[in-house]
Amino acid sequence: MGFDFVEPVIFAVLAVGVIGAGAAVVLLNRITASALLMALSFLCMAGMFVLLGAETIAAFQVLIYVGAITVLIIFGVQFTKQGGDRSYALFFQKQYPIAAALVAAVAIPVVLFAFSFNAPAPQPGGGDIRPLATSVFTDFAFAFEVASVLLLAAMVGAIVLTQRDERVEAARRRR
Amino acid sequence: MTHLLSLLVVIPVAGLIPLFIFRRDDAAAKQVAITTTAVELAVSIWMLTQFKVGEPGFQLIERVDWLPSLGISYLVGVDGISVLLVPMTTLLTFISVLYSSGGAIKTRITEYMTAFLLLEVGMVGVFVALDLFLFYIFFELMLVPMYLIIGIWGGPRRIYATLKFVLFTLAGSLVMLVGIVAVYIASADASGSRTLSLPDLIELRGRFSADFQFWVFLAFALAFAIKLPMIPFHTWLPDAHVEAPTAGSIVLAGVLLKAGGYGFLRFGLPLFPFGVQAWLPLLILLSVVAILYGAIVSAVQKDLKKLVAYSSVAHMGFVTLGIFVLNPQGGVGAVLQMLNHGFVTGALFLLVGIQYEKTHRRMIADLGGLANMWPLFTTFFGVFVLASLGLPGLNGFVGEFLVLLGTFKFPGVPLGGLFWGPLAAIGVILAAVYLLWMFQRVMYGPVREAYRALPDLSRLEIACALPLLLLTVLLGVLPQPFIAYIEPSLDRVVRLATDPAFTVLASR
Amino acid sequence: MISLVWLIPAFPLAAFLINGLFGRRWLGHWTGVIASVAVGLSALLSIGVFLEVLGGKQQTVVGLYRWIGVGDFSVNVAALIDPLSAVMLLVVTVVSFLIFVYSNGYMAEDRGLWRFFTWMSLFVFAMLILVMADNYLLMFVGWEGVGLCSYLLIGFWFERPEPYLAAKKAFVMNRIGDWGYTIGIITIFLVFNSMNFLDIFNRLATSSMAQGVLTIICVALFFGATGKSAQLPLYSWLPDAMEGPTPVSALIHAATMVTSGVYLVARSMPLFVAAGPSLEVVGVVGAVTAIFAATIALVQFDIKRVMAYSTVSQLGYMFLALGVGAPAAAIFHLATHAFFKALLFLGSGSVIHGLSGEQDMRKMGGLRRRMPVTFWTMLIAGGALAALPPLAGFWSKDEIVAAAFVNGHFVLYAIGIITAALTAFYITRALWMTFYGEPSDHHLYDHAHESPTVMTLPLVLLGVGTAVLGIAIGFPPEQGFIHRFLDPVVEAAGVAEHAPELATILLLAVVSVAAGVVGIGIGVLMYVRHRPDPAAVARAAGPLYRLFVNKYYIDELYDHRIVEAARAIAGASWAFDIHIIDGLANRLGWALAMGGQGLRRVQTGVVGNYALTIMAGLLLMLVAYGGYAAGIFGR
Amino acid sequence: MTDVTAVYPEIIVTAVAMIVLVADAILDRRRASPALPIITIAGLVVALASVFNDVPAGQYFRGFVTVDAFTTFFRAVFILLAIFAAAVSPAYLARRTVPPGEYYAIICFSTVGAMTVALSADLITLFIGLETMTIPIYVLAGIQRSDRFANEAALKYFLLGAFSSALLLYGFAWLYGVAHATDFVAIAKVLTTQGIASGPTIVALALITVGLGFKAAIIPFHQWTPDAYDGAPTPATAFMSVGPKAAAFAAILRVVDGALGPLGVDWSAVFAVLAAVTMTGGNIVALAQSNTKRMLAYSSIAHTGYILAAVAASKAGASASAGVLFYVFAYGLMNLGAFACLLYFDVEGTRGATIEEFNGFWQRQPLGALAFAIFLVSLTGIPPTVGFVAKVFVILPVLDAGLVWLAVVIALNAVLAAFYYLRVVVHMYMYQPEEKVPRLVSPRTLSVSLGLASFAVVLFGIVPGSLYDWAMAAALPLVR
Amino acid sequence: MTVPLSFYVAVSAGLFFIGCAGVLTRRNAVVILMCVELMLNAANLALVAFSRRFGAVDERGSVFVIFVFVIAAAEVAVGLAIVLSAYRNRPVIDVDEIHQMKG
Repeated sequence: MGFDFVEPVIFAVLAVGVIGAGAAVVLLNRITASALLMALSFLCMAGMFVLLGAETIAAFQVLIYVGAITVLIIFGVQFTKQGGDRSYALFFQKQYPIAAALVAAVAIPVVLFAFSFNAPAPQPGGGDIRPLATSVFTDFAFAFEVASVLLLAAMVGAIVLTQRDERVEAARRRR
Repeated sequence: MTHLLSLLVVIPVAGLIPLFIFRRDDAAAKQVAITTTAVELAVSIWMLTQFKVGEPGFQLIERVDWLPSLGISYLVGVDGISVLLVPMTTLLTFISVLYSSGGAIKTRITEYMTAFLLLEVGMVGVFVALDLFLFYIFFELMLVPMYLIIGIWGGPRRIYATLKFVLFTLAGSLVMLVGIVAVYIASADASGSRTLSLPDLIELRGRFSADFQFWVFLAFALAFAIKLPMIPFHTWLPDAHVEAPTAGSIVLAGVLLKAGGYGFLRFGLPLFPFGVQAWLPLLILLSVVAILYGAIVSAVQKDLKKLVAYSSVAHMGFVTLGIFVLNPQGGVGAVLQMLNHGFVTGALFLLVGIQYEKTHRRMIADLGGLANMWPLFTTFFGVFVLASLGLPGLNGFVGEFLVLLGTFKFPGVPLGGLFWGPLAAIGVILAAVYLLWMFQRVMYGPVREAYRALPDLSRLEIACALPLLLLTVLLGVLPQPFIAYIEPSLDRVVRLATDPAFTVLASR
Repeated sequence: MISLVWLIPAFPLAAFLINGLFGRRWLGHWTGVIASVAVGLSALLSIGVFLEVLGGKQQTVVGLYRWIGVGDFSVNVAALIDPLSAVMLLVVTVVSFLIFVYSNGYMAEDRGLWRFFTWMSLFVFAMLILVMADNYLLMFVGWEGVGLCSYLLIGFWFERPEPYLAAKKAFVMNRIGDWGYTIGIITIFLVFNSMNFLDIFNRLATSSMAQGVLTIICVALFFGATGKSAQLPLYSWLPDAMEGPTPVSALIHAATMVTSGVYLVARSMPLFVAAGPSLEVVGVVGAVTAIFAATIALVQFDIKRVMAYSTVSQLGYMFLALGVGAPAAAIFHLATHAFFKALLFLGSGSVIHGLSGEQDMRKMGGLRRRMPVTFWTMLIAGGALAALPPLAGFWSKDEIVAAAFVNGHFVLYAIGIITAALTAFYITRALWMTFYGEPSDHHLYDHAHESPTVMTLPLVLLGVGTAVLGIAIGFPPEQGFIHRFLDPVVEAAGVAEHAPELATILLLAVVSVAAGVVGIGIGVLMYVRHRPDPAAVARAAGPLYRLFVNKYYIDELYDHRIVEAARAIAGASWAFDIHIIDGLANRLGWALAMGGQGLRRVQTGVVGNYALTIMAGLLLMLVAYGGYAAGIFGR
Repeated sequence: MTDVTAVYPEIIVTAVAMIVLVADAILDRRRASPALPIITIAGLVVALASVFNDVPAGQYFRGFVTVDAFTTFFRAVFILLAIFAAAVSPAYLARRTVPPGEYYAIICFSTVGAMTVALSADLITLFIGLETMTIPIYVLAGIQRSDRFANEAALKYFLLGAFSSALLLYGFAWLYGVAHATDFVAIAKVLTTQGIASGPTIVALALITVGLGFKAAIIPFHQWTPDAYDGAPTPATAFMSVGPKAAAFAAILRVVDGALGPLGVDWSAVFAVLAAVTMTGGNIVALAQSNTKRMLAYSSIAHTGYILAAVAASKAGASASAGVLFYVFAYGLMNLGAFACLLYFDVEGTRGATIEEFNGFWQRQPLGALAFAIFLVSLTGIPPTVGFVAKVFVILPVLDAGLVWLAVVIALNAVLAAFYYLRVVVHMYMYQPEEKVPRLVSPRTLSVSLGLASFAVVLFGIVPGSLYDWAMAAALPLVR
Repeated sequence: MTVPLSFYVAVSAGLFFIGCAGVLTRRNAVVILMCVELMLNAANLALVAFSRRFGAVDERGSVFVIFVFVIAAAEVAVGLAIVLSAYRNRPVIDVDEIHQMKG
């Protein structure tokens, strides 16, 4: 099939996007911006999934992360904003030198180890929806059910934590 | 197949039920406790009669599978060494309860009696258990009730004292627990079946390698040395005794300390001959040091109870010395010394407690001239003091002399009996010094006005002290029947401990 | 009769129990009667036993039961009746009986009467056990028993500090001696594998023993004897013991208990003989003690202390006798001394009683008119002490010094003679200051009165004994009855008894009598003629006098220096106990608590820090696993 | 259809949660508060019964669900703990206006998650189970909304929990990358041939250790524990302190013992050190605590150390895992009980009583004091209590595996622990109550359940045989 | 040519540790939450990469990712709820201001 520069180039671009956006999330100090950059990173990630031939996953990625989670988080940001955004960028944090050193110390060997994964010859990609579905609904049927229980529990939890408590509210108003 | 020993273990537990029923009624609680301990005493004496004197092995054995999958069983039995300690325990418990019911204890009677009954279970159990696991459980079972007795009904610094007591004891016994498990593992045979029953372990102790014994014996020795206590693990004793209520001191000195010496004889010597040989020099040294050091320190005590406590250290020094010279005389002497110390020191604590109840003073300097007002008290106290300083004709002498004899015969490491014997004998002089000093300071001299009105011993108090007095004289004048109980089993233990097979093992 | 020998101690024991249990409440003065009767009965019995032994029953063992037996070690409660013990039985019971009778009068007013007779009975019991025992261990029971009773009786008046301090001193010093005794008998067991006298002596006769260990044994035993019999270095308790009632001093600290050391050595004579050098030790110690105590007695003013030191000195004579290998002489002197010294004590007791408690001789004088019986009896006893023929003391003491001379111990002989002179001097001085001259304290003098019959009668009896005993059993010298009677014992010991010819005996007798006379002479000169005047002599003697008065500063040494040192050591070790041993334990707890407080700081409550810790943990894990994989930590 | 029967317990517990939620919705508060706990407990009892209906042991859902003695044991433990937790809660919830329906439902959800961990046969199911167990617990910690301590507890627990599960997930990812498989058996097979000698394996192992170590509160991944336990409402703490820990050890046994078994040589050495550090650290800091609730929190860290010691002794074979199981059971019983004893106090907020406030407790609440004393003695490890037996069954494999030093460390730590546990007893029994001590409440359900629990503690201390045999049977499937 | 597996893994590792750094250093609870999401994504990338780049396509990794989506969603929901309820009682969002409990 001859030389094919397309994939490496796309990969490079996406990689830059993922890493760069991720780094920006950590480094920037405006929370809203961080949230949006996080979404960007998620998008690039979806691209990578496509590149890996996992279109279904990519789709889910866009739906759930970019759709649901980012929105949730932005809501969260809005709700908690009126305390004044006193969050600072990385270099104003107290323990950043130690943290940076530690992370570096762990990251460098791990990244190096990462390169020791060697893959055999690439496989023809092809749709992954069918095997995925069969697998989820046969092998992992039970896990799937449990996952649904988890979602239910999360829902209940979110409700119970956020629903307004009449008496407490009343007390606050009286003050 | 009799169930006497189980009966002995169960009776106090059974006593708890009526105690619980009458928990609102102090008088009834006292009655229940006294009756229970009395029955226990009677049964233990009956047990004494059922025992066949002259047979070295264990008797009245009972065995019930307990943890069958682990080869651990409820196994109880007595031999000549333990058969006398059990009645001693029951007697002292009975006396303690009897005395406590006389108004020495004013608050929370029911809890108090409950604690004592539980304590009795533990104490009796320790002396009859033949399975190491069972033994350990009883060994620890003694701990909690005594912890409560000191902590709740004790003196001003009771909290410090009781925590110290518990922590010291636990430190030792938990290390011993590791040792027990190690023995359990080492007892595995080809088929992997393991056991903790003492008789079986004695059979298969050949599987214990030399350095295994070296370490495991150390683990056991630590627990027993703290319990005894041996120097330098003795410092919990004075505090515990000073703060404990009278009855607590009686049982603590009379029985709990014995568990240590008994443990050495029952498990240390038969199971780890090489370990014993290896640690012998240190143990002998510590024993002699305890004898002298304990006496010297007693000589400068200002507190009556503390003085008696430190004297216990010295006396228990004789016990360990007798055990570790590894010959019949020493061993029999040690066991007798345990009995004697039980009766005499128990009685001393009883009398000191009575004295304190009357005068509310325990500092020797505050006392004096009691002999004039309390001829009876003086007589009792005098006899026990004399027994404690080893006057021939009273029981203290027999034990100490046999121990000394054994020590002189002690062949070996590092310096031999002719060095240690005379050294230990000095302890007898010192005992005379501090005990007579104490006696005269407390009893002699002019009568203090403050104490003039105080009454002499009451009937109850006499009833408590008299049995001990009689035993003190009996054991001094006619010790042979008791020795007849002890000797065969003790010979066996000594022979197990000096088994030549293990010098071979040592060389390997 | 011998089969009934156990009745002899049984009576006093019974008296002890009866008086002890019922004395305080019900018996009152009857306690004295009971005790006296009991001892009287045992006295009769022991006379019977004595006669039977005389009739040829040389050695009888009367067993009672097995006392202690473990393995090869076995000791019975059994009595060995042979001439030696027979004599002792006789002396003990008879003298005790007389003193008991005397005490009925002397102690009559004391509210502790019942206690007195209880303990006295117990004492007699213990003393009899000591004498009758057929083995060292049972002997030890009596040995300690008498010690105990002496403790109780010295401290009889325990409201005052002096008596009970003296009592404790006595007991502790005895205990120190007993240390030697214990070591001795245990070593005996190691060597002979028995503690029974007869077994030991048989083995000694049959098999040869190592000299060294025997010497150790004997020295140890003798150390025990010095404690009991108040010899150097353990003598100093005896003078203090005079704090006890006088009958006690007479019975325990003159006649019986203090002689048990002598009895021990006499009993063990075979051992001592077999172990050569030890006898020398005994002799030398005895001699030195004799002269040492005599010199102190020269300058005492308390009448009882004079007697006390004289007792120490006389006991020294007995050991001297044993040391030069004349056990018979020793026992002989023991017997006579029991009589005349008891008499002296009772006499001085009677004086004190008459002077309602005064003991200082400087306050006495001229009492011979007031209390004639006492005077005459004490005069006899004094003569005996000064060894004037034909009184008892003469025969026995003469034999001792003679034996020393004959067996070639000339130094000891010299000491003996000098001591004899000193003895004569101080007894003369004492008697004179008490009975002659002008009453120095008229108030006392006017109230002085002779004691009641119950007290004087024993005096008279003892006086008779003192007068005749010596000539009765000690004549002719070296072949007297007592010798023939004790011969078996002596031979068993294998002592070399070469009887000197008559000439030497007479010569020696003359010398020793001369010494006595000289002593008396000087005494009379100084205290009757006042030239030289005692005070002047004292001044002239200067330091020597002070040395005597302060008893060679030995009490100083014992009661202060050594005691203080001991206190210091004990205090130090207690401090060590609290601060080092206990301190370590407590510090450990403290350290742990501090460690807990320190570690709490790590728990900052800030999420970021917690996450940081987790990350650090991750790094650690990587290092650890990597290390293991690379085999850095070994596998 | 057998697949479904195999997971009846999980289904029933889920159903219970649903029913409780519905009942809470339809009943009004006054009738709900007594009804809900009864419904919950009844349902859970049914579930417990269904655990023992004999499903043939083996693989279900095409081998992605394992039902064996191990599963059964843990299912039973989890359900028992849930029942216990539900029984001690009602009075507190009523007092503090905590929404009861959600509370019980969440406990049930979390239990389902825990059970899923126990029956999982592969990484995916296990991870789902872990999260299903944990996420409800975050809610539980913060469920007393109006209380700042509860908020803080929930926030800290959540943030760190999420962080650590991310680490764990990444570890799983790499393990998947190394072994090309997610089910434990296959992973084990691969690792047997491969060994640890590759970088990625090390990374995976480290990340998994951290992730699971966090859930089990192993030092140095423990720091969330005291704050979360301290701030959470006390009944929630009681459940938090045992349920998740038990599940964490179930996971550790499944993953580390099972999948990573071939690497035992490497991790057991590290785990031994971690165990020693954990028990010692927990005890030493507990010494310095004055608030009983926080003290118990630290002590629970120490107990993690003891359990971990048994894990580290895996060389000893089945007896090691059996020791873990037995200790987990004993720990759950006594620790939940101990925390529940704090419920007698009506102190401000969610904090526990200070040690002084326990003065004279024996007078004011005799049976409560007795129960607490029994739990404390058992936690100390003094016979005749289940705590003592559990320690023995930990020391046994530890010595069997030749880790003598670790056994000694365990023993000495027990002494350390004795100090602060018995200090509480001292205050309960040996001091007179002070003037101003917090008000006491004595709800019946609490007393009854504590009575039963303390009785069980003593009973299993005297006759542990059958329980241990069960634990042994449950441990056998793990050893291959 | 196709991009080798190791590159994907390396990228995921990079993203993962960036997330870690964020968690360790940021103070805003919500931002920390974001960083955690980044870490989860990193894990996803690794999983997918492995699942697609093994010899034969192995969908388990992808399945895992699906479940991670679920978990992430639940986590975010609960997390934000917790943040909000805390914020309602005490309007502070910086986690290092929140340390009433310590020691």
